[in-house]
Amino acid sequence: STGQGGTTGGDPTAEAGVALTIAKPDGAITTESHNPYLGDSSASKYGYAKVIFEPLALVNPTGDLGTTPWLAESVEWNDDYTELTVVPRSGVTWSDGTEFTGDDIVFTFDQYLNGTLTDTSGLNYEGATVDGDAITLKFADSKYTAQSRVLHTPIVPKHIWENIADPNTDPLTEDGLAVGTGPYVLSSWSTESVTLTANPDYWGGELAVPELHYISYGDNAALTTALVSGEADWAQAFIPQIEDSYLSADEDNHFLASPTAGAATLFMNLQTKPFNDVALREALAWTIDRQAYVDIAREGASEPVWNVTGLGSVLEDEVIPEFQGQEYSVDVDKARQILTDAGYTWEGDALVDPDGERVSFSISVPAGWSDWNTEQALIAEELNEALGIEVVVDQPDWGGWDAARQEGTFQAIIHWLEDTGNAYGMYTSTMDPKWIVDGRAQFNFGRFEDPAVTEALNTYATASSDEEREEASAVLQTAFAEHVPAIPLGAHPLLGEYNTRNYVGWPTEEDQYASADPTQPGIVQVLVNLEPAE
Amino acid sequence: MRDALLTVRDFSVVYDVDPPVEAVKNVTLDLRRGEILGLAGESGCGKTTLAYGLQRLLKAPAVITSGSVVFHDSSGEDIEVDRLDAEQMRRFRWDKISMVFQGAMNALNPVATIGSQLEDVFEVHRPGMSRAQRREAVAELLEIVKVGPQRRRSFPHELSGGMRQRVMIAMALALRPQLMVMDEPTTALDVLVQREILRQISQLRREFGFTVVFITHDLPLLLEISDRIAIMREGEIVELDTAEQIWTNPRDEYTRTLLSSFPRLTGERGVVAR
Amino acid sequence: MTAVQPRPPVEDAIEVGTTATTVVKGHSRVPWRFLAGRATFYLFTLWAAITINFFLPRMMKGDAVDQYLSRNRNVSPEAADALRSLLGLDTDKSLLQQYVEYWGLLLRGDLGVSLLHGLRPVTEVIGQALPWTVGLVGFATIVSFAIGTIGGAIVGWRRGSRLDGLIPLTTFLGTIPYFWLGLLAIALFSVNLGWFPIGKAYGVGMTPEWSGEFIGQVIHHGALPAATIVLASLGGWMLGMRNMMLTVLDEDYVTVAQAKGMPTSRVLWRYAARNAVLPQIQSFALSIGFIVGGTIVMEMVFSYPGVGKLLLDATNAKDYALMQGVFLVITLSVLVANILADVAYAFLDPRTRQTEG
Amino acid sequence: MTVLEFDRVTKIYSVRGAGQIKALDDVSFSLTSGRTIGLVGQSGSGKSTIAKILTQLETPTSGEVRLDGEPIPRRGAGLRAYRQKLRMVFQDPFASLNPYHSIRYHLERPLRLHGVVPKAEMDDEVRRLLERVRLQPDAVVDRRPHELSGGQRQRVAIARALASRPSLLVADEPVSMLDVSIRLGVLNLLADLGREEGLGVLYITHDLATARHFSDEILVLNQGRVVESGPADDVILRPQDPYTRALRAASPDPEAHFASLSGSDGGAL
Amino acid sequence: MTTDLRPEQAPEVRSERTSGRETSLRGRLGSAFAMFRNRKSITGLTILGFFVLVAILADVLAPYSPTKVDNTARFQPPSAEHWLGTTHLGEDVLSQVIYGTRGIIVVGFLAAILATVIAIVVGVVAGYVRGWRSESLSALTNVFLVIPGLPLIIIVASMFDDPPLVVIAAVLGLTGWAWGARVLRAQTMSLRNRDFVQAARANGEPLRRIIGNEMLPNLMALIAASFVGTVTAAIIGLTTLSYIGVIPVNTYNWGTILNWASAQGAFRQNQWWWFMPPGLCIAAIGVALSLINFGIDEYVNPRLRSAGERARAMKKQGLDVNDPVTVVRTTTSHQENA
Ligand SMILES: Nc1ncnc2c1ncn2[C@@H]1O[C@H](COP(=O)(O)OP(=O)(O)OP(=O)(O)O)[C@@H](O)[C@H]1O
Ligand SMILES: Nc1ncnc2c1ncn2[C@@H]1O[C@H](COP(=O)(O)OP(=O)(O)OP(=O)(O)O)[C@@H](O)[C@H]1O
Ligand SMILES: [Mg+2]
Ligand SMILES: [Mg+2]
Repeated sequence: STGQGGTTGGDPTAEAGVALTIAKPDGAITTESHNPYLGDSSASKYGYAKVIFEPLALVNPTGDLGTTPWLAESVEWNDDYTELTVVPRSGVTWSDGTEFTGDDIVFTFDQYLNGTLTDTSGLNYEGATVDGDAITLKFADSKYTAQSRVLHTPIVPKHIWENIADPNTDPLTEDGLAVGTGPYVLSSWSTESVTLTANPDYWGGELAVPELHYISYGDNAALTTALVSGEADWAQAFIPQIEDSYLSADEDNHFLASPTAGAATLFMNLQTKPFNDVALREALAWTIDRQAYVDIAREGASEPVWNVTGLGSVLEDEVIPEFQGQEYSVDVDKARQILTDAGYTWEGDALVDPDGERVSFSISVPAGWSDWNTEQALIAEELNEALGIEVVVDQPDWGGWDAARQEGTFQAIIHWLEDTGNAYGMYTSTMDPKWIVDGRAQFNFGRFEDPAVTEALNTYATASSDEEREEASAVLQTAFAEHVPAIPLGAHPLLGEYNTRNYVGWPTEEDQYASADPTQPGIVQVLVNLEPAE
Repeated sequence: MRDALLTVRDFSVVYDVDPPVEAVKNVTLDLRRGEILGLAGESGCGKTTLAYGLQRLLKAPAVITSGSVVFHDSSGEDIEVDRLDAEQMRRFRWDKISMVFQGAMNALNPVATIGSQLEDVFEVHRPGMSRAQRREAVAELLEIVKVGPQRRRSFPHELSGGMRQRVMIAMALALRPQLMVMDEPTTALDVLVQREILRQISQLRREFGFTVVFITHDLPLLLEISDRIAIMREGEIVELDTAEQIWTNPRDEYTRTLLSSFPRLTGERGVVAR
Repeated sequence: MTAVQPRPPVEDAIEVGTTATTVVKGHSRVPWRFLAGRATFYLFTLWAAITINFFLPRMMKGDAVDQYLSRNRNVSPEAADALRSLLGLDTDKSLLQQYVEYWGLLLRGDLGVSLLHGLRPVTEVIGQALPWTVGLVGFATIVSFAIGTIGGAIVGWRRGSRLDGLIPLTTFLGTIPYFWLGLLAIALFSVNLGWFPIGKAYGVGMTPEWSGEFIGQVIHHGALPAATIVLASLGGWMLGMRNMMLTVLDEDYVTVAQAKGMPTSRVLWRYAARNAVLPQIQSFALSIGFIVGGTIVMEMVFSYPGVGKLLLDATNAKDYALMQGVFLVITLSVLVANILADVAYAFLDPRTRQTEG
Repeated sequence: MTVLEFDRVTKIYSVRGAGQIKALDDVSFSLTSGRTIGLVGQSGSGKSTIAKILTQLETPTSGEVRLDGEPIPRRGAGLRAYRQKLRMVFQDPFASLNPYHSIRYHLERPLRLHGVVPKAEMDDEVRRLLERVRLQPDAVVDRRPHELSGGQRQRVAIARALASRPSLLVADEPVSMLDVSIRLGVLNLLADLGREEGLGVLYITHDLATARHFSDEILVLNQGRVVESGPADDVILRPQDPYTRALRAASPDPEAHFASLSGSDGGAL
Repeated sequence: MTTDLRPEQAPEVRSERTSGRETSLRGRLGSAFAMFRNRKSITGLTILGFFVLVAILADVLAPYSPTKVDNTARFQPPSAEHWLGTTHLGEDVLSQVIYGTRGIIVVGFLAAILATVIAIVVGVVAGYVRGWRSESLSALTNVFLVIPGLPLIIIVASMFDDPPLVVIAAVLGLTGWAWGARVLRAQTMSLRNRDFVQAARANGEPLRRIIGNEMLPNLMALIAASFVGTVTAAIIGLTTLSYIGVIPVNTYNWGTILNWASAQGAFRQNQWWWFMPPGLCIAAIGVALSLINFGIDEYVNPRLRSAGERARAMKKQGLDVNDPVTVVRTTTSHQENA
């Protein structure tokens, strides 16, 4: 047993009442700030903001993608998703003993209204109306594609926050400020770890885990070492060779990768050669081995995306019948045929485009993103081998990569998608011109533009009926399959490594009521669900 | 004449390198109590080696290959220097024989005050002395060599070459040894300062009655100050006689060459004539 | 500067000693002019370094908001403008204006806020990390210096003995990449043997306090990183000292000390080592200055809080204020170390007190 | 016939922390070809400073140096021509030869710089120079300084100074580092050159005996001032200035010593 | 006028050994590299030469392309096909190490050449000139001593889409010259007043010749030492930067191999074939460079060389260098000892 500060360490026997250590690989987090709204506060970096401040409802980013009301007893959207009606949960108290009421919800959202809180989630909140118990929050546009952004807004106590001058940045480090409704309350904060203890008056009932430790290691390797040795219990980490290095180290060690609607996607610059030719993009789609991405680059922690619509397994239901089962596969002959038909030839092994130029491009991923760096190598090898395309592996620093993707000076990059919890994310990220402002792209890096598609995207986002949305979706899916504006590789997974030495009740492959990622809002669901192990 | 202080018999030193250098070959020498013995010879002939060798100060690869050195202490005891072990040798040094080294700048520890370097000697060899007594002794020594006790706190570099040399002499005097070996104590100095220091040494010798071995290759100087002169060449003493005899009646060929190599200061122009 | 001193006629040439030209005596003990010169020199260096540190980061591609968005993917990219104003990056002041303002703030001790650390003041962010860096790396450097110097003195003194083998050994340890050493040390001592924790400055759930337990933890956690730093840097000190010893041992004053009948230990430490250590002091000062910046790898490998990782992260995140802050600390510490070295050297080597050039 | 005049030269050095040092104070003399001037004085009296001013390594604070009545050019071809006419042998033969270069290089450089002989004759000229200082060319020409003895080096330094066929030579303690027995050989060589080729020599030393024997005239320098000057024998045998007398008294003179001795044992000590 | 004074016996020109005197060019070259002519330097140069050869001949020597992916042979321990096993992508570690030598050698040497050239120019000039010019050059040196190299490298690297090795070398060189310049300045200042430099001036040599022909050769050993030191620093810098991921990891060098190995958990999984070879190669080249430096040190200061050897040689003869008392070994006692 390492036996530090009450961690469970590698104790062979299950022990109830021991603390749970949640770890991150972000280096020392040495500056104290419990502000849940600030992405780089220690509370957000560690993720402990999520166990102090609770949201109205929890949207499962995986599994059934369902919504579980949380601080609200019920949540209900109007048809066009511009209004949200919630009924605050009763019997909830803030951890300083004050009662939680609808006022707190209204106050929380009104902070966006009067500008004291920066609208980093792009909510465009317009005000609330209270009708008895029910509170209706109004938004300027449809929130269909941003439901979780609304629902996951941390609710803060009015009686404290009304005295906070700048809710954007206030660190809440003074006594009695870090007050929430959540299952745990802050106990001690140091540069090396943060300790939270169970909230005895938690509305969700008694908690099995009496104490949480949050800790951050220097890098992934150090975190893995800590997980393997039992110094840390729960983490969201990409562990290479996870089977050998983590799972087989202890039979209580578990790993869960939950696919989400987002996906790691190969974006191609559609504006310039060689990717201004759809035939080449299609050929790539028939050549790149998504399974290899999942197996090798992601060590199995993902799910391949094969469908021609680009939609992954969690969005299977959204695929229109026409495309159900229409899947890409690694079919080099087909790819070569597509190229031949489009006028490509081969000079020896090298692919030559109809203009007589050798086909080559560079694929760019920031240095140090090792899974995608690996995928770069894989793609380069596959395309060279199968099609005779020379792929230059480019690993700039983040700034260079960022500039290239925004300014459209790249040829190909691997990038994530905006996750909206539905098909919209995929298509807006790859085909929506709205992301390009002043020539700089926040998404749609390849700069796809097709008025019909743009309209369908708008329709999807603002539709007031499912039929309307499905129609739009069909347009989008068809356009995607036809134009191949991007090639999704594998679903973006939410990872979680945990052990069942002391506690059981974790999300599993079969029961993904939440992801196993401790940095997600769903952590409270998991904590509530945990029980002492036998 | 006077009784013997040091008897050197068949003394040889070899630098055990490849090939071995026989720096001192079979030197036999009697040093009388109270005399000044001048040791001259061209550079590299083994003067320093002989002087260091007498009190076994040479470090490896030097090896004494033959001979004996016997020190006749004033207490009447005869000390066979080549039989002493390291600890006995350590006690013997400076107490009985002290040295004034060639370059005074390099012979003094540059980072310690001259006072502390002088006190060092008492601390080690006269452990019974109190701190105050040591201070006093140091002050007295500095007074004797005319550096002045107020210079106790000076560092070597703060003193002129002549003063440094005097500090070395003070150090050599500290324990009132019976023999002082002076290895080219004045060559780096100005003629005037050189003269002044020689005058002081002569005065001190009169006071304390120690014996001096004076090494230099400046033959004119040696002729003036020594009782007896030994001329060395290639590790051997080729001639050993009184200064006057050497001057008037050099027997060795090499001695004659040396004597004919300096021009006259006075008289007719030309090389010195005897 | 004093005027040419008329030289009084010298009566007795002998009294004058070797210096026939009398140096004007009694000039002030404190060389003000020299000190002023040094001060100007250091101030210039400080100014230049700070200026470079201001402009360099601003030449990087990309900006802090894009970085922020990539770190916080739950933040909507549509909110970029809002963020820009939140982080104070929406100003359209010219670089020169910003530079002037930066100096104004700097002189008031205001280093700005760190974007990367929840908009907390940079002084606070650095203040949290600096003690650990200085504590651990400073301690390790001192230990390494002490062991290396003492060891080098002994190796130099006992040249030709079996101890000579220490030199190639420590050199080898110094040339293998530090992270390699660190990772292997963790694999062996923390994972396999379990003697030391895998990293961090102290245990989980501890809060810093002056208690035996806490201090014990800090020592326990610091032992492995400190030991690896010492191992990796020992070679340089040892070699330097040994080489100086070999030079010094041939000096006359060492022979004189032996002729004076000094015991061996006294000759070794008071005469030989005392002189040989002088050049080490200069290098030591410089290495003290580099402590602050030079430990990124250690901090990563051992998950140790410190300034190095802070700088790396700040650079990656384009957190200008924090970068400048860390730069400033590094610059200041190098300069202070240099000044201290000047002083220490002057203190330890009386010769330099006079003939500084 | 070349005449070098040193006219009322004063040189002040500024030393950090030590104020100013007057190394030369109103010094005048003139050096003519074919004659040797001995410059004596103890350490630090300013002898080398005179040499450095003559060779334009230092500029005088006040006063002037004239060659045949003309002031010495500060730069350019004029200075080069001057440097060809007046050469210097440095005080320390161990330091004044570049350890990295061969003897040949050391001798060829002035030959080339001053275009003394055509390229084809370079080799012969180098040999001639070495022979002149009585070194065997074959034995030394391709060696480097550290492979020579002090005496040999001293001669190379002299050969180098003679290479450009100067009419004046400043020899700064050319024998101070040498053994008594080698000293004389070097000095004799200089004397020969003066006699045979009309070389004017400024012989700097603090050894009164050799100064007397090798110079026509002697200048005694004390603390940057000329305290006495005149024909060699006059200055040495009948010194007027107390400082010169002190110097003389301090120089060992075995002849006088033994002459005054009546055979008793009392040494000077 | 002067009396001819001839000693009775003219001092003879000592006959010194004239062992195979070198003739100009070869001899010059030989003497220019004299500092490398000892056992340590030669060993170091041999090891270094080996790596240089490997770098040059990488194409010939490497059995595979360093990026040749083989999904069927991942994490293979050493075998006949893959002498040093394979990576997580089935790449051949040996080939990576061989190709990785290139980056190391190119960056190490380019950076060192650049740093040394700047150090020479700034250091020697600062040492030779006086007054404000010298002071400002040394202030410049100090500023560069103070600037942290790492951010500079990141910043400069970020200005290029795909920073080539040359750029990385340039930045490492730019941040690494200050130390050498400092040392050279001090040494030049002491050389400046040496007689042979003065003699060259009195000779009428032009300034560039004085610096180039008189001073530089004497600074050679120092320059070589500083060069070797910079190579070491650049190599360690490059591998460290690659390891922490600041430098793109697609240009293979030993640091990137280690980066991959560490990122893929090779250290935890004891996949020694992956992380040992690059680590040992770095250590080997580091040791080679320090051996060369030892050699140069010993050339500059022969005491360093002889001290240990002499002492050991003496030990064999029963002598101890530190014995404060001269050993007496008369024939009889010697026999007793033996
Ligand atoms: N450590 C050593 N190893 C080998 N040979 C040595 C060593 N020390 C001195 N020698 C040799 O021993 C001989 C005598 O040297 P020593 O120093 O005694 O001469 P010296 O007469 O004092 O000369 P000087 O007048 O130059 O001081 C010389 O030939 C010298 O080269
Ligand atoms: N560059 C310099 N800067 C400052 N002072 C100097 C400089 N050169 C010489 N001096 C001083 O000028 C005075 C005369 O020096 P100089 O070298 O001319 O003496 P010298 O007679 O040649 O002595 P020595 O016999 O020791 O060679 C000395 O006090 C010396 O310290
Ligand atoms: Mg000697
Ligand atoms: Mg002089």
